[in-house]
Amino acid sequence: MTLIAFIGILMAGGLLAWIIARWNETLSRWIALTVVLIDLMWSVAILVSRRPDFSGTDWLIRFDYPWIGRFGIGISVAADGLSLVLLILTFFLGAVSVVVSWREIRDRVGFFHFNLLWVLAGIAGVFVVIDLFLFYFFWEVMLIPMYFLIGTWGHENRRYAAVKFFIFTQASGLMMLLSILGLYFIHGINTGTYTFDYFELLTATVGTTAGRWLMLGFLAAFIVKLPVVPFHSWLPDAHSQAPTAGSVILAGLLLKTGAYGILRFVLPLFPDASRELASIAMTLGVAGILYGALLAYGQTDFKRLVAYTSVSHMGFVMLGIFSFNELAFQGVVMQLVAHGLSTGALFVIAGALYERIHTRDLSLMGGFWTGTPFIGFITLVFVMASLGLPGLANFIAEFLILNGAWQASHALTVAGAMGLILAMAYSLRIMRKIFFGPASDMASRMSDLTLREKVVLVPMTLLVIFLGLFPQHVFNASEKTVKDILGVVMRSQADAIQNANENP
Amino acid sequence: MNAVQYLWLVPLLPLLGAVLLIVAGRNMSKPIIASIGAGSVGLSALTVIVIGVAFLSNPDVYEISVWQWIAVGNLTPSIELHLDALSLMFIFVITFVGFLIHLYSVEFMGEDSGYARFFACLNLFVCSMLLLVLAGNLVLLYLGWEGVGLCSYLLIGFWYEDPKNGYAARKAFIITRVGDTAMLIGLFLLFATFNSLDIETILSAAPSRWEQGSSIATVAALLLLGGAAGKSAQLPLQNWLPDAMAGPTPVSALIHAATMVTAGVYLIARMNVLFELSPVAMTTVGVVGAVTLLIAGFSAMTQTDLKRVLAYSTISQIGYMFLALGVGAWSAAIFHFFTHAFFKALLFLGAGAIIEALHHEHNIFRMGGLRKQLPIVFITFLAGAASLAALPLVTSGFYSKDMILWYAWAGEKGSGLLFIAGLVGALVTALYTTRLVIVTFFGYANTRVSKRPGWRMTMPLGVLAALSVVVGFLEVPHNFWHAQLISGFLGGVLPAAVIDSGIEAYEWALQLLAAVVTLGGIFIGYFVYMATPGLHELVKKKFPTLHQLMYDGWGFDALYTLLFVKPVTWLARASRGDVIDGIYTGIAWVAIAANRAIATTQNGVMRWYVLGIVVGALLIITLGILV
Amino acid sequence: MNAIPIEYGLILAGILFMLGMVSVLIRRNIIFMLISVEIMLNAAGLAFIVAGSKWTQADGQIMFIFILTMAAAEVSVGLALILQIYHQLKTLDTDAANRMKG
Amino acid sequence: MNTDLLIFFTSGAVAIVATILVITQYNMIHALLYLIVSFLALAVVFYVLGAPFAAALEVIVYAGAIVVLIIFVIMMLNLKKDAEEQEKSWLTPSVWIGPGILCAILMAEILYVLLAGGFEGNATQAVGAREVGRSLYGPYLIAVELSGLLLMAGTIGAYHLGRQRRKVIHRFLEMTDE
Repeated sequence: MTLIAFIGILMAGGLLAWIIARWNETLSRWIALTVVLIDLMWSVAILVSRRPDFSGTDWLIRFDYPWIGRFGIGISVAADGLSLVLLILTFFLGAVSVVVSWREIRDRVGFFHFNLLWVLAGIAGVFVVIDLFLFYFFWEVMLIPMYFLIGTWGHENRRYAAVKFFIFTQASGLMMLLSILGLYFIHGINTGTYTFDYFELLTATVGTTAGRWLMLGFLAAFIVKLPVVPFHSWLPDAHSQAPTAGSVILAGLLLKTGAYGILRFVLPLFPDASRELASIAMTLGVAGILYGALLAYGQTDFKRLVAYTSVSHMGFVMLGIFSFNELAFQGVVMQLVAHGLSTGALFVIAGALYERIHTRDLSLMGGFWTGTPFIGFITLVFVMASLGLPGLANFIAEFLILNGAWQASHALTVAGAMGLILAMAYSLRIMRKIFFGPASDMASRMSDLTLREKVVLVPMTLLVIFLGLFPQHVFNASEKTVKDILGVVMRSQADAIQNANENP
Repeated sequence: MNAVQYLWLVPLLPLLGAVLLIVAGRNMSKPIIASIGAGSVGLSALTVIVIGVAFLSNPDVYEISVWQWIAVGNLTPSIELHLDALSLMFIFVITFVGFLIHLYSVEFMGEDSGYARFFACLNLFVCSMLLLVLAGNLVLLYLGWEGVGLCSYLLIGFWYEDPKNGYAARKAFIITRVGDTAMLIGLFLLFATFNSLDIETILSAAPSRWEQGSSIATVAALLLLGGAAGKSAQLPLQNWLPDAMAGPTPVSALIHAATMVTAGVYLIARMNVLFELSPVAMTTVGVVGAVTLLIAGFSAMTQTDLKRVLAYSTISQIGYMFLALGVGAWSAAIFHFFTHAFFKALLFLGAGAIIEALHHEHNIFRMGGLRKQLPIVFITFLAGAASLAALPLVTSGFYSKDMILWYAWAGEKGSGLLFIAGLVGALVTALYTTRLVIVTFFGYANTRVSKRPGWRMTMPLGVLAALSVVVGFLEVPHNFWHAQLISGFLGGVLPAAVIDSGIEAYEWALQLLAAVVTLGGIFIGYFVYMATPGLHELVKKKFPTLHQLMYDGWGFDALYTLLFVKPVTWLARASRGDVIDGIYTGIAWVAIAANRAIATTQNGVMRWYVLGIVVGALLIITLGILV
Repeated sequence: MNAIPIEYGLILAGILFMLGMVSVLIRRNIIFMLISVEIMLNAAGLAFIVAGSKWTQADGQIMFIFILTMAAAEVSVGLALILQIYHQLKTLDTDAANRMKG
Repeated sequence: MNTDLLIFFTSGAVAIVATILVITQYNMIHALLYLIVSFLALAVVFYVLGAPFAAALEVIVYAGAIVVLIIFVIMMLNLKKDAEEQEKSWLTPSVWIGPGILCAILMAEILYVLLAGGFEGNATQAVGAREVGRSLYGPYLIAVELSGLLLMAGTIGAYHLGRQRRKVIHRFLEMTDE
């Protein structure tokens, strides 16, 4: 019930914020902030209080209620450590988004917060529901408000970006719907029980060919969202055109739903097909790392640059997931959190810069350190995080992923590690173009962070350092999930080997 | 466990200093900043001395685990400090030389607006470097390894307004990152084999896991060598160091001479078991060292920038250390690191004093005659230079370099070629050192001295000058009076060098040869630059291409620009618009074009529509009949 | 009541349908087009009746009744539209009413 | 050859001829009169085929109501003599060619289907109004109601569209400058 409350509070808060904004826009902002903070604190409280249960056999929280019994649709939500960690990330970045929009969004404030909170509700829903029908529902819930966020409050080319985002995600989402229905009917025909329940469907026996196709359907939605090269091209447009809050949520959270989907659904439901596809998927991941890094290096638009770094970082996620070992999986979990924080913060910084100098063009910036060392320092931390400096969260993630991937494929790991060098190149380019070098004309228009921006950025900085030094808090939470998923894949592998031995 | 249990204070103090300066540095007055910056490192140095005393009374290997960092599967590195003789030597140098350089910087950087930032970075550097050498596992070592890289980046680009400095900083960071990535891959390989990244575990398990000379050991060792070569500016990743001189001079002294660049030496010495397993890797280390020391030495002869001369000489001296490592003379390498740290820091600090005194003049040919105007600097610089040139008997550089040369010849893994390379290197070293001293301090005063260093700059110079003479006597060849404090001290950690039997008798001859070569170098230098004015110009004119090649560091920069920088930049530019996006844009374009094409049929004339229906019906019925 | 082969009936329906269709295609006058559509509908109704009479079922006639109903509704709306078009364009030429294009 | 068949052929021929005349006339009223002839002939065919109820409806609704409606409208339009001239100018022989060929092909296909597809069988028995009524208000009740709705919609639509308002032009036909 708690989990439903999380989502319900957000949805109700969104409606309330929309209505209230007719009379008082500031109150609407406060309502949005309060709502997200309530969720944040509640979820942190759960994480802290349920810490001893992480290693237990059950899900931490679970709630089932039959909804449309005739079609086997139930309101079933459940959270394990992984979900909880991602939920906290969601609410944290949600609060960040509300605060960074305080000054930036001035028209249709109520509708903005409505969309913002509903996106968050959709994301939170995706992270907790375990009924595939509801999963698809929430998948759409997070899509449509996001479309409005980009299309209404975005930058100059927002319509194009919004439509592109919508077409990519919607088309891939429909493929997932097909797969969900396919799975539903195959399972129904085999067993006679038609259900969308995740646990029930986990036991479904699907033929090899059918499994492959169904898996591809799921995977399509997730790798477009992740995104994996060559399905990434909606991302730079969407990220660079969205308002700051939109970029933060897109990069920090929406991309994570793709990775979560692969971990939660693709691997456990179709372990055989996943193993078959692993080498291709890892290659795509590495291609993403290198391609994203290369393109990031070539950009002149700050937000676009950061967007391409996301492509690169999500390549690591893809590489890690399909390496199938605990190190890589934990690395992926960490990468989700770390990338959410670091890229989110970089977008916040981009927003802060845009607010001051009204441009995202790197070639117009330069020499800002003198006037605004605080922004400079914060940016430095996140730039270092994005290039994988040890001591910060991203390093832990990339180290574990590559270390795990090494056990799966040497060549791909080496190629992926090359991405680290390119990451260095594009990351330092950010510092050089914005903060170092001779002072540009824009430098006089810069002012250092306001209190409101500090309130957002300082916790993010501390968190990214904290997770770099004490990553074990996250690993403890996700350990059981990771091991369970890994167990499914390993069993499938063992079965395959056994079959091969029995029928040579 | 006595005082050693407070080991965690050693890196923590500089870290606290750094954090304090980062958080509140802008609101502090300069004296407070200075006392935090220098004081934290000073306290850390004191702690090291206390710990050192305790350690000497009870030498052992101490492990202090602070907290469990990561525990995923078999990968369980913790934040743990590992103290043995090797790391003790390193942390002593780091904190002690570091403290002296901090003290020097208090005055040197006194006018700079980025005072707090400077000390924050410097403190952070000391902390990272300490973590690097104290790390009990390779992951923590890698943390320190990258941390020093970051600080090096920040400090080289300290004067960020000048794009050239930023370029040098990025170059340093990226080139070392290339090596670091190789090292990272090496870590993966080690972990895949040993299921652990704990240094002790790896070193103790390696000999039983890998056969002597097995190819996998070679690969692992070479990958680590990649990291070491990057950090220590060895071939083929050496070309960042001369540019790194763009940073403030104390930075060059601390990071790019005394400590960070020797991290590679530390790494190889620390992982000696792995390298011993692979003769190929050992030979590679030796050859890399030998070639580097030669090419850097020759480059140093042609430089006109005071700091670049020293930078190339640093590369060259580290080449000696690699040579020593390559022939298995582990203690000799560390000994040379020890002496080099003092005399090279001294030389850099002296250079800083000169540059500061001459309004940031870097060109040695516009100096001259400083002997009388900056006497303290001259004397101390001379001590350092003598040590660098390995002036026989009285300087520490002589003893450490002699030790390396001896093992290069006599060591089991040594060879004639390596020895000759070392010998030629010694000649070149003496030559460029003499050139440097003569051009800078003798002759006419070309530039007027505007500012004389105060006590906070001269005191470190004096201390370091004394040390660069004295520390040599810690390890004296046994045919003199046999002091083996260093190798004895390190004996528990590093294997002793094995020498060919029956060769000890030649030691005298070898020492004599080395001394003669050094003196010969000094004499040539004297002859070319002092006794016959204009001769060096003549030589330069005679071989312009060679001179230019040596001046440019043998064209590695141009080569790398051509091979890597240009293609990547071109590729990034070319694909800026995202080629893959073109596919989707193409699809969208086709859809729009098709829409336009079909839309023309919707012309509003009803009879056409009816006709369309009829033709459609006709087609369907025809199909129905035919199929 | 016997012995009318239904293919004759169907052929008759076909011929009438064709004639209506030719007329729709060639006419530009919108009232003539409406009339032609009526012919075609009627032909379709004939086909239903023929089929219904073959099976001796009422369904054919019922379908005819529905077609009739539809034709009535269509004619009423169509004629109203024709009136509007004529008032608007002062002509009955369909080609003049081509503004609804893509 | 029995009488039924004879009547069928005769009235069928009348229907075809009348229809041809409908589609070739230039004068609308003449065309409508031929259309009535065609409908009446078809009504006979219906009767012969054993559908007396349909025959009656054909006469009453088609030939009666619908055609009369069209005539009313033509009268309302108050067309002049030149309408006939215009019709003549539109119906040049050349416009017949394309549709003629198309329809010939279609006719040939229909004939092929009918003659080759096994549509044998004879109309045997009459189906009277009683059966039709039973069936209509039995299984087809919903369809009847739907037809009612359709008629209602048609009535309202016709009323709405046919209203003569001076200024207000229906938006479907609104002049827009493009």
